Amino acid sequence: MNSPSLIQTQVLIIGGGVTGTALARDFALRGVACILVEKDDINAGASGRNHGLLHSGARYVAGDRAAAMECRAEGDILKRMAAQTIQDTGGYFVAVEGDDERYVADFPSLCARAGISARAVDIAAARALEPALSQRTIAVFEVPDASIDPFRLSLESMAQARSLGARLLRRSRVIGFEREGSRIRAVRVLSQAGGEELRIEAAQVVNAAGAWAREVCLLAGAPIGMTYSKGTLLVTHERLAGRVVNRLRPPSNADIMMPGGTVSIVGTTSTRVDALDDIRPTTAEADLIVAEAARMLPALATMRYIRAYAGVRPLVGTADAADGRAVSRGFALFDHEDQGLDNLATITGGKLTTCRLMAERAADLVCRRLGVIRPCLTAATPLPVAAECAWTEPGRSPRVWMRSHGLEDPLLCECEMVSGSAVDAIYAALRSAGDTPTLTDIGLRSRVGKGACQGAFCAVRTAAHFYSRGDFQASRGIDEIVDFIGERWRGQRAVLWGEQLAQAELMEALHCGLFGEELRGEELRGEELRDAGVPDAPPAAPAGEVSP
Amino acid sequence: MTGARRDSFDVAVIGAGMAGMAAALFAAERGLSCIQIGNGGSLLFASGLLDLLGVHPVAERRLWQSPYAALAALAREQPLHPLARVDAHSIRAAFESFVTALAAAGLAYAPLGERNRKLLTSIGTIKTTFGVPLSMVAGTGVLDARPPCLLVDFRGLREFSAAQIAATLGRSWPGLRHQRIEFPGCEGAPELYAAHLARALETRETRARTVALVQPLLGDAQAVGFPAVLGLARAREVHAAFEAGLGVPVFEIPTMPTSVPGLRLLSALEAMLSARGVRRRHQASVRALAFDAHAGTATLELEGISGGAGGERVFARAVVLATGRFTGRGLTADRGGVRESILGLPVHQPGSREAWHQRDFLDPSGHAINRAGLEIDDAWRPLGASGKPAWPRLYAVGSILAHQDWMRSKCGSGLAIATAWAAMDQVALALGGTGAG
Amino acid sequence: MSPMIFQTALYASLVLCALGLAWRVSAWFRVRVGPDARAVTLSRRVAAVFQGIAATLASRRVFQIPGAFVLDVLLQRRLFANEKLRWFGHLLVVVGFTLLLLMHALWASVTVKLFQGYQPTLDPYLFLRNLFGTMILVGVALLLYGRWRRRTGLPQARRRIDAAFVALLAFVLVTGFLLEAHKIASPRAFYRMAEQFIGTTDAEKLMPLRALWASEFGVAFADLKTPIAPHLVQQGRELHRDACAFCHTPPASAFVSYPVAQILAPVSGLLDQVRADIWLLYLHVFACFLGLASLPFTLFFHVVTAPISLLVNAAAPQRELPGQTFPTPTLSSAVRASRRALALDACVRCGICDMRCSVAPLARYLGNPGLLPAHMLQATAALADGSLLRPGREAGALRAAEGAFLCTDCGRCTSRCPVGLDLADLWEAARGDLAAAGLPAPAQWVQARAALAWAESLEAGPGQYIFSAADAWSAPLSADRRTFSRCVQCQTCTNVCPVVAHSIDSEHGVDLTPQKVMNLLRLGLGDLTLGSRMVWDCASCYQCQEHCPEGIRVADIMLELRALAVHRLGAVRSLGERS
Amino acid sequence: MKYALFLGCKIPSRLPAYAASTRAVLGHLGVTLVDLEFDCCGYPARDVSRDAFVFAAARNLALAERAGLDLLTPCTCCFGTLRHALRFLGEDAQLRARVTQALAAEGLAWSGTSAVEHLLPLLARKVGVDALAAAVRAPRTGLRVAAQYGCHALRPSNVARFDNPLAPTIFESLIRATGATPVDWPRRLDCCGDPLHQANAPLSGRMTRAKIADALESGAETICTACPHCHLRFDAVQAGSPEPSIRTLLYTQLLGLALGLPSKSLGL
Repeated sequence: MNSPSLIQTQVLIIGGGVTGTALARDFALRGVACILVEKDDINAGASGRNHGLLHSGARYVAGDRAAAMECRAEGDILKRMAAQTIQDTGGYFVAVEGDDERYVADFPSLCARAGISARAVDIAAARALEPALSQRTIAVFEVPDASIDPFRLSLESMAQARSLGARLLRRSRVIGFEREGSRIRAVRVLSQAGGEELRIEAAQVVNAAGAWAREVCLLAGAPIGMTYSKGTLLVTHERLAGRVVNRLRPPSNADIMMPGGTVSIVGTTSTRVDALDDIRPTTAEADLIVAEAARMLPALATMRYIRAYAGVRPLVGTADAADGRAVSRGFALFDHEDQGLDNLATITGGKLTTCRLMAERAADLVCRRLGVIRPCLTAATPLPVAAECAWTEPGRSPRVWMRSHGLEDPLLCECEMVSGSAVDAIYAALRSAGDTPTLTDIGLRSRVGKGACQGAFCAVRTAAHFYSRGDFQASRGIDEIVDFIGERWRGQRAVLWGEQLAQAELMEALHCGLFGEELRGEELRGEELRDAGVPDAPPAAPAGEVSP
Repeated sequence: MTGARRDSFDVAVIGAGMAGMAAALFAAERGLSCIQIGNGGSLLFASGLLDLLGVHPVAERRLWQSPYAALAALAREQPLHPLARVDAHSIRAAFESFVTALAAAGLAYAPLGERNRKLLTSIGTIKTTFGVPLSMVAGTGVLDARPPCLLVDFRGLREFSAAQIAATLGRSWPGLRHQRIEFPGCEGAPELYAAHLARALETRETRARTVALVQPLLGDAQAVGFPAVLGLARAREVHAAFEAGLGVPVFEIPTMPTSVPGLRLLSALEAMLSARGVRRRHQASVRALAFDAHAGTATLELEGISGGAGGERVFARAVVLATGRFTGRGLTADRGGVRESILGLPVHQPGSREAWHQRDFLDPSGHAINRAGLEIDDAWRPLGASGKPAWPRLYAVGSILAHQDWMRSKCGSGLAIATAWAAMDQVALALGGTGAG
Repeated sequence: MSPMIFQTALYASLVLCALGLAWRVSAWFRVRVGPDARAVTLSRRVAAVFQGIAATLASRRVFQIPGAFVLDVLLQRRLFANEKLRWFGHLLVVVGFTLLLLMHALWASVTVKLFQGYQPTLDPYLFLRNLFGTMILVGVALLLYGRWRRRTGLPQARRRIDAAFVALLAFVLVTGFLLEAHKIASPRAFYRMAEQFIGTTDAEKLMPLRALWASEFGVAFADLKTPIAPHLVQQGRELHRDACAFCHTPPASAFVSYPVAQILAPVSGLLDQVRADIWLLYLHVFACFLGLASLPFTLFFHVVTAPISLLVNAAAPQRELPGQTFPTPTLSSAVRASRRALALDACVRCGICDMRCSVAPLARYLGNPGLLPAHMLQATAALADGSLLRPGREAGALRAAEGAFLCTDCGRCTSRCPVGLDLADLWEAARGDLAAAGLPAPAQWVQARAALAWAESLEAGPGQYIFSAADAWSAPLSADRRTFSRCVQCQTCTNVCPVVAHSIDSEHGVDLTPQKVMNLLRLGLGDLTLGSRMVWDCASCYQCQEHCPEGIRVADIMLELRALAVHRLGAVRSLGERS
Repeated sequence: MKYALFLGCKIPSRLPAYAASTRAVLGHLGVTLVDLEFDCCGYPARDVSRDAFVFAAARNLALAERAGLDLLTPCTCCFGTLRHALRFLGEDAQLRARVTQALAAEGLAWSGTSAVEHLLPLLARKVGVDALAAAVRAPRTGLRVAAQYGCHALRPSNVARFDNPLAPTIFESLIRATGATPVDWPRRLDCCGDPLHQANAPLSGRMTRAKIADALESGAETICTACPHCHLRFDAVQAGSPEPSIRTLLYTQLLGLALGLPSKSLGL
């Protein structure tokens, strides 16, 4: 194969999650040229598989006050600088009968010490505002929690970075480092799309691969200590509460329900995992969450769930605790100088709320190394709104569509009411960046497939839409439908009971019963059916199967 | 002045999917008085195609040209499969009887014959099926011969793109063209709905205007395919008018729900049952089902029925469960497991929910939960906890039965029609009526 | 009393009355009720009316008028058909009043000419005057009783001036009786007559006559010692025969005044000193003049309007308003315009229509009298004179509008109206005016804004995703997630919806479909549905609900959402908004 | 058979022929009709207040109960409304309590003992199609009639309990009984458009005209109705319209003619 093409830049960022994109923006604002390589897509990892909580910090006041105060400070910054990605819903901390009364008693003072406002709320008043709260509620405190849309945050950060010259290489996996003494001369990247290989020469390399940071470090020959904690969340069919509802007790399973726009998100679990491949929610985790969360919000016991998802928290340092909760949720920045590398930095750990700060710290280090003196601007520069990035906000599409009603703008996704024009806008934006957008890309950047039907209908409509616009050719559509639904399936599988099981059955009746997608290999060859004719001739029994 | 109403019947059929409809039809044909409870909703999801058996074994994705050969193989290899319990003769009789009744109700099917047919689907895959409505049958020949052919779609009918089918099959079918037209009278409408188009086409004027739009696009096409929207109650006339107007064979391509062929099937079946005096209770469900050993009658408490105090009570000498699976709500699944919805009959099912579904949606071997269902004895009677029939004259038919995966085997209609036929033979015998002729 | 004052007062009140009448009658051509009326000019209305009259006189229908006059106007058969008791009460008042007017008020110009030697103090006049007065009092009492008996929870239509008029009528009668009673008992009156006809006021000389008048004519002489010697009475009788009999019969036949006189006896001397005879007379007469002058503006005016309305019915070509006791006429829009204006004046607020109104139970349950015809008529009048839309009266206007658009046009009010008003026509006109004034039916005012605009004006906060208790009360199905959590997005409801089917070209398109409405509820965005065309265009044909494979009560929810919208959008609605 | 006749608002004021023909026909068939002081069925209030609508309906039902009679209505819309009220009263205890209280204030009570019956099922099931056919003196042989069922008679079927909502046969069988020929027309179960004639007149018009066109295209000479709303709707739309029109006939009139009753008594 011919020698890989070469790209040169100042800084190479590895990983397109909230930290990586925040880094790209940070560098771009400082005028530092950078390239971001992402093995999959924006927020494909933990950044896109969390509950989207903008922590007030109250969750950590007991265990980790530093983290708590960090959250409070960063939360305030994001509320000012990235307002469009945040719904300031406010949050409740709720204790129910049987919860640790001492913890409840200490909570207000602990919050006060961390500088977090926690107002005691009359239980009846709280239940009037949030009827879903249990009758067995014994204490309610109001805290400045909010919900944040991590996809929009990353997409818009990247959009601004790009507008300032940064480059994004999606579906490009780092496969090796070329070391030269204490320096990394180049990073070898394999683009999954074309299968072509790239050499990227950068003065500095930042590893922001989140959970995959350890693998990247190993490739670079500078191992770090990390553990993985898998967290699973469930998505309800309807939104159950207006505010964030936290369980007022030490961090544990199923202690939060987030308002996810038009749905509620219930979680989370925390289990140690050692491998990162094939992380998916299990039925056991779903059961655990439903049983536990229903004590705080009884309706969750009978609620219809439309999907589950699981992400991996990168935890820095090695803990023995089985669930990894004991390990700090603070972040870690490695300069790798003790490992004899002076142009690699690794930033990992931490949490969504502190992603900007993580980027700032890492960028400061890199800039110091580059001799760039310009300060970080992200704490004072509002994140510009990018129209094509706004479609991940739940409940927005219907409004926009209703405004454009009467124009020829059909809905492609009925559940979340995403219109053709929205899909076209996303498609155009990706196209202009030289991408070939897939249904899955559209799904990540919009609400398509996020609703009750989980892609059963909208995947078909969207594919038909793209064919009719001439965007799809050949038999690609079927593969895309299959990929899209397959990806959705990962999340559905764990919550398939009751109504959602009926929904899934309908999906299979359509995609297998009618379309026969599972047979497409056989069918698309369009060759003769296999059994040769004579109706009653016994067909050759397949090996290993003996008729009784 | 009304209290709780009281009615007695030979047979009560619970469920109004394909199986329930077939059961009610066959009951009526056997001279049994029949009441049928439940709305025909799930028929709206039907494609109008009558599968018999297309794939076996599922895991091998093996397609069959002769459903009867496939059935023979199935009988040998999976004796517990409900279709393995019905002999080929009965299946032929059941299908004949079913499509004859449909034809009488205005929904004509192509002669059944002995072979499966291949059809285009709206996303460009090829579907193997058995019973094909006349309005679609031209498509099978076209698919085999692949002559120059035109596919037409309507802007605004979101789930159907002729371009998609043409592009998907283009490589192996060079003569396949596609054209998009505006549906007459709906110009500029952002969204169109299949059923509305179907009904609009029942007026001569709209029909003529549509044909006039397609006529100039014909070119060398030897057949024209449309989404399945060519008429509802007047489907036969609409299809005939299109063929006459265009001068070439015209065929419909099945679409995803809500499908017009499904609506046709529903109204044809309802008309068929009405004509045969089958009493129907739509939008109603059975709250309770009790059996009186001595009187030998079952008592059905209906809910959802209003008017007069006390709802409604129905008495029947035999009861047929045709309540379907999860979509039809014959089976109820909660986190703990699956149970039969009305009587809580034991359900054959995988051990834990983790085992219900494969990790990949399209896993060739299919999902274990789809083989869950009711176990029955040789007389189609579901077994109770004791392993004996739950009640001497309680029968179960259709997709609620265990040991089958109709979605993967492509045997949905076959399962419904064949099991209904066989079970109704048993009902007739038990009630001392006439067996199947 | 001095004739001068009397004359001037009389003519003044006559002039006032005439002016008032002119003003009120002109209103029949000026006042505009109904959109079609606005298109007709005043002159055309006048012309049309006269043409109508001419046409009637020329036609055979003219012969129906006398019969109608007797049956409808004089005998009040419509009232008779409705309620016998009130018919009788009304009859008493009419007859009593008319006769009293002719025989008593206009005695100089009527009675004297008809009956030789008429004297108010002679029988039978003495008796009749009391009889007629009593008839009126009893009649009024019966009418008031009837009104009291018909009371419901809701206020009855009334005007203050009506009450004032009734009070005035009563006052005239009471003062009349008092005056008569006083004159009977008054010694001063006796001496005045003695001087006039016998030529002496000497008490001794007149002793026999006084004895007689004291014992048989009820005069209350303070100085006459009782018991009175019979021989004196005997002498008095002769004196009486010569001097008084020709104009005085014993007043005992004045069966009201005479007892009153006996009651007044002890104080009659005192009353004489204060000249009660004079001021009672003034009160009595001027009360009558006041009644005369105010006639065009009081309930009394119906003696003009009711006959006209009834005769129009008789004269005009008939429209058979079926199932109805009496037909109503079909008229040109010009004439109808005038007739509506007339109707506003002719209504006597008897409340019979309210009693018969089909939606009266709804009015009671909703606590909104605006649904009832008599109130609707007053609202219509208020709308015509602009007072309904005055700032600060929004609540009233809204109640009136709600009422007008809940009317089912059952026509019972029209068929029962004792003055024969074509109310069905009036309501149609009123609804037109309400709509034009920005108070149309809900379906219209909701469409004044797009669904999205409504949703934004509802100012949904973070709690937007949860139905409030109040919402759940008026829309329980919509508030319960179990109602639609079964939805599998299959689009069946939309596919069977005739509204969507018939709205499928872009300019007539509905904004949502049934499935989208259900889905927005599922998404917790119910506010987006409240003002939607789909919800308000729903034909409630129940195809969706019948076909839903999941048994979701789509149509029931649609109708719920309308009720919810009326109450939630109504709260943020700005008046004068029109589609 | 004895029923309290519930005419509703439209029939007396706008379609007296329906009242007349109903009385004539049922009288002839020996069904006794009693007139009570009924008021509006409650339908118009459904857009404003669920409670008020149920109350108005329940009040009428209570009046029938007091008279110890089942309630018969020839108006499909009233039929649907009254049946819906029964459903809501049956399923919502709090609503029932509120309504009961309001009724008590007027000295009335609802216990659900009076049934609500529509004219057509009464004729088809209680009187009996065969009995009708036997009573026919002047069969309307050859007359091709399109049966207009009317939405609120059929749907929702679990509330109306009228006939199979997707494939009803009752009206056709009644038409056959008169000797006439029922035609099969695709839009026979569609809405006539009347409920929208105020809210959205153009839409309402399109719906009505679609039905008329369909009836004509299906070879019908007459649309036969059993609801004042449908009936008046067809007439209103056809009045002064240039488009081809079709005759409308109330079923009671069709039957009356077949029974040989004088047309005057049928309001013809």
